[in-house]
Amino acid sequence: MQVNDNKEFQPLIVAFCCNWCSYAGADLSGTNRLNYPTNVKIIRVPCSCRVNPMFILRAFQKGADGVILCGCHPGDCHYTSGNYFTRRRMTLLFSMLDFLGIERDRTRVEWVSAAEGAKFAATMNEFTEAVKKLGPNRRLEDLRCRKQ
Amino acid sequence: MQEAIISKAKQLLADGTVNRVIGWKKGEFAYDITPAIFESAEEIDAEFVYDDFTSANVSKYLVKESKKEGKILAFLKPCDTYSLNQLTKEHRVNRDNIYVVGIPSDGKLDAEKIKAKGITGIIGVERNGDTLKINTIYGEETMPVSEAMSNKCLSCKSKKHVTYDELIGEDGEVIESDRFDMVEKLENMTSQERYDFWKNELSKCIRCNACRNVCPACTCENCVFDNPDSGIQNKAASDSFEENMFHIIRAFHVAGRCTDCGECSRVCPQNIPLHLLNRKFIKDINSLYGEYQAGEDTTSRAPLNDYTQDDCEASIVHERGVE
Amino acid sequence: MNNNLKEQVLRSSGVNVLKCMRCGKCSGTCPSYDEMEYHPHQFVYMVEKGDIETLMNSKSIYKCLTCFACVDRCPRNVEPAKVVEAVRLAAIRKQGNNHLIADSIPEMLDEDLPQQAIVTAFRKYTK
Amino acid sequence: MQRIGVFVCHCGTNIAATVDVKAVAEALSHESGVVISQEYQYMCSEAGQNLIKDSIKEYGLTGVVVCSCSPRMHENTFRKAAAAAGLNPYLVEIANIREQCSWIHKDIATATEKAIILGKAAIAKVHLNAPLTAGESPVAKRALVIGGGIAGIQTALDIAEAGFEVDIVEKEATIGGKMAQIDKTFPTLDCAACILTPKMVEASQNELITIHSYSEVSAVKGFVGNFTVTIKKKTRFVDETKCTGCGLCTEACPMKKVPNAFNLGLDNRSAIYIPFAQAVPKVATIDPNYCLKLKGGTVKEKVCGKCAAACTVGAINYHQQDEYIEQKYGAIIVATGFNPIKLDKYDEFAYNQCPDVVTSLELERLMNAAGPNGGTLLRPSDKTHPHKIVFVQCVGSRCDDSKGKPYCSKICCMYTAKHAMLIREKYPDTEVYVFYIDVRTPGKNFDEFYRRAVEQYNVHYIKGMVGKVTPKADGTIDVQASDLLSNEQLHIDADMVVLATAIEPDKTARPLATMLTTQMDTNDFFTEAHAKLRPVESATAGIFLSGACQGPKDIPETVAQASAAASKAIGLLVKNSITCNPCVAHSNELMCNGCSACEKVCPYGAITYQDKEFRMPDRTTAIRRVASVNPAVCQGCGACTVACPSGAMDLNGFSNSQIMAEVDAICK
Repeated sequence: MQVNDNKEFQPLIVAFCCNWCSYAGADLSGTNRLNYPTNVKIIRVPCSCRVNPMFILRAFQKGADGVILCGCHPGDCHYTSGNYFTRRRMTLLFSMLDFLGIERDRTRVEWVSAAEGAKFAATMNEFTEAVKKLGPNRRLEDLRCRKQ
Repeated sequence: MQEAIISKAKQLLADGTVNRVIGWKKGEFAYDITPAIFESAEEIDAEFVYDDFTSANVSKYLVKESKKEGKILAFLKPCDTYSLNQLTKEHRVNRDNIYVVGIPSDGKLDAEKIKAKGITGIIGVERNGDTLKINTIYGEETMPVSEAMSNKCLSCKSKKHVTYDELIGEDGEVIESDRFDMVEKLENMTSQERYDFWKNELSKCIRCNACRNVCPACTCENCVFDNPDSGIQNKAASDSFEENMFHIIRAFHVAGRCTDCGECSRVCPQNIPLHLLNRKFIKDINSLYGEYQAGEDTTSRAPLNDYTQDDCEASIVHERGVE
Repeated sequence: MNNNLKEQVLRSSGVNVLKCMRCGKCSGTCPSYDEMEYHPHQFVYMVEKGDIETLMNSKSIYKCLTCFACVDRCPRNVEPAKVVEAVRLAAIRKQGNNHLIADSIPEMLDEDLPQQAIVTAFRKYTK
Repeated sequence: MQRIGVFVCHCGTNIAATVDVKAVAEALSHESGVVISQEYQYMCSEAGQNLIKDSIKEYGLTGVVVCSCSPRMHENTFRKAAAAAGLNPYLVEIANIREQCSWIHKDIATATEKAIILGKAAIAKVHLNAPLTAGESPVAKRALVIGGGIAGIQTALDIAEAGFEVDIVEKEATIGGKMAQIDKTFPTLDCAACILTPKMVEASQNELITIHSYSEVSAVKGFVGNFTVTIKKKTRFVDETKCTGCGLCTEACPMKKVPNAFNLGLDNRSAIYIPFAQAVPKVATIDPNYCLKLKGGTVKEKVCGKCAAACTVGAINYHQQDEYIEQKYGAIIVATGFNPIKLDKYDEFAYNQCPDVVTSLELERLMNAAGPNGGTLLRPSDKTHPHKIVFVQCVGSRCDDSKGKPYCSKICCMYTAKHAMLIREKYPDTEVYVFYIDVRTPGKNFDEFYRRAVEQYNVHYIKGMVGKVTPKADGTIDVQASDLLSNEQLHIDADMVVLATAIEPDKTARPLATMLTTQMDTNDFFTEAHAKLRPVESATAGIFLSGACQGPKDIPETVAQASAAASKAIGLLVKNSITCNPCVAHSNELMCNGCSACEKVCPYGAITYQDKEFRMPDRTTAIRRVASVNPAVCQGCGACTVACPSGAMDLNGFSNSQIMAEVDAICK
């Protein structure tokens, strides 16, 4: 979480992007100069199926306010089937977080192809706005790690 | 029942079918029956117990025991057979080294529930229809059996043995249970209410690891929470988040593998309803990917290691239930 | 050029005139083409230029049957008929008269006026 | 102790305009382990690379972080530079501060702040990077070309020319594709068959080329250099090795009312057929949907067998089954081509209503000497000579997504000019109108060609679009259109209307892309690895793109791309082995449970299990089942790492601890 001068809440968003589609899609939104907020920080992974639920929880633990996972569209996975596993894993994980009372808008999976620079930017704008509305992540944050 | 089991054990030891027996013996009190290994008829006669407090699922012990020399005899209640099957499927036990005798179970008692009625000094119980007669050092007490029944047995899902070499008594059926009622009740709460519920429950956790150690699905050679390289290693939680994280990760790691044996909640010294986390996953898996009972067989693909091209999207979590 | 008027027409029509690729299919398809001083493709272009008043003063706006052929066939989904309607509405608003009263319609009737135009106008201006 | 060098690139002003590069270098210099932090104008330039190389030597760096453009752009450049200076290339990490920072943000303060965080994450990761050595895997010296049109034929010929075996898989009964259906080619007006059929023959006679016609790809496994492909040879009920293509069977066949697909249904053929005279392979095929014997209702029909009786070599076999062959390939070239779109959505052009409204490809057949009218242009409805023909451009192209294809189909302007010219040349009494939005003629001699149609052949080019086509009772067609220059609406009494129909990728391309794990754009064209610099490679290593499957193309462009794809494939096939990606999974045997979860999610079958003896902590030994990964087969997706409950499975280059370190650095 960051608080800037005018005190508007600035969420910290961690985006895991698969190397083949979504990371390339993010690059394309850069190439096309499509803006999205600086709140979003991207971590490159080979495939969305590399993302362990532990990484997502760790991000929340260390102060992320939202975590989004982007991969190739189902059927288009560079590794054939990775995103299908991702889909099941994340559905269950997000459902569990929801069950524990964590705001459901803090987590999201979105399929972004290498051609969808505009979708990437739009998704990030939308997600950042949604998390901004929720305010800082209190329910899952490790207080020791919060930046003062 | 105890007699039938003991004579079966002695018979199988005597004819050389097995060289060891895993069963139960008394602990410090009449109601803390613990798993034990017997190698001779004498030991069995001296200590073997099977009674209304014999809840413990011995299948996890077979991970180590089945790798030893010779065959071991295991007495398994219906719910325990699911655990063994799941372990067989994951190559964690050597099924060929195990002789399974299926034994019926009409529900086990929870001593804590009896104590909660103010009855102490328990030295034995006797079931008489729906009435439970409790012998204590202070005399005899009675209470309805249903009120003393352990939670895991109250929501029993199956009286059927899914794997056995021999049965004592008749085999039962898979039964309708209300085991998802509480999960559903929580799902129907608001997000804030759920958060408050779990914060209250999970903050009681003392990280004794009993849930993990008893769980027949948690048989990792080296648990991620004990592994300094995993990035999430910790022995004792230093803050509330780590308690959440431990239980989320543990539930996730057994998702699709948990047979819902209920041992985690049974052993929790803080009475945290941990089984609800596992049941939430089971309920989600059943509703999203089709009915699946872990341990029912040894060949099916675990739901998390499987997919279909038209699985639902993760956004379904946003679309259903209470915000 | 009147930017307020242009803005009003763009908003009330909901049309993005910049999507037009100037193919002229709207005018190729228009059944009232020969009746009009300004044709559907010109409507779109003149709105883009902001030349709304000329259109408002032209009889062309009353010649559109709102048959929606241009809307249906426009390859770019520009929806010229909606632009015409918006200009018509702007003209009526300017007269301070954006309501039709059912009773006053018989006087306005004219034998040459197509039925569809009456119905369309009534639907629109009685709101 | 780590000694890390940080290099911040200005990328001219691409980064430096929105990110304070000096501040980034300064901030990162204070990170733990960083011994040098510098910025420079262009890190990817030779001078920039030398700066990195010199620093590696001077400071004895153990890790390098380059804050620059996307790793998809220059990761390899910097890895090579590091390797040249003696540093393991996998000790280099890139912080993407251009595409994912300077180009998307406007405010210098926040963009700089973000660039610093991205740099810190890369430093945190590089701390945990391990030197990796790439293994090698052999290359199967054989290529597969999917699609036997002009693109596939040219690619196959070029690869065979270089001395490698090539298989062509073609779904139709003959190779040749769309070009075989075309009458003449622009801008030279030479006959398509005259230039195509010699190439078809050359392909069939080349010893290195195997043609699998009437076949399709049914499964693809493996990876670059080592694909295993299952090809389904659909049953044609004729033994290809025996059939001589004499055609006696087609004459004997009593079922003559089968729409002739080669002539786009403009005439009929028999149920057993050879698509056209110069078909390759020239082998008959029975269409089971029409063959009386195979489909037959009545007893009399079921005993037909007339083709078998007529065949002098006994090639016909009514019991033939689909055959599956499996073959290993080093490279795969996709050449699946295009099709005109369906015109069901465009009722205004009356295509489904009136037989004299045709598509341009149908017109090719109508004008072709081997076509339904033997080369005389006649109206399909009454076989009379048309005197007034209207061409409509951009039918279904350049549309809003809801109305058609958003792209320009590229070839229509030129072939319409060609059609107009050919008609005016052959039938000077015919008036020809072309309604256009723009005439697009970039290409050598293209605009000159179009001008000739206007100036020399007097074709009426009208700027405007046809709005409505109405067939009339007298057999003529009313074409209502706008003339934008004279600002009037025209009504033309035409005899024929020709629609320049948009083209789209073949429908088989989408499932093929899934099998090949290659990417497609929203229009189902294959996506190239780089729009400018790698136009004939897909992003998936070992898969190349040839022809219109990548985007609309005319014949010369298709052939150029086909040869380019071939040269890329040859570049791969000449290697005896290729360097593997060392970022593969590996299992820690001490932690492995042997539970088989990883094996279940591995798409490549790279994981196997073995029983191994281990010394236990209590000094006993135990046999345990543990997983091992074949590094030559593993592609490094990481699915197994998450399926593994104990965390025994980890991924080189993207290890659990590395990703956690990045998360921590970002969230700090």
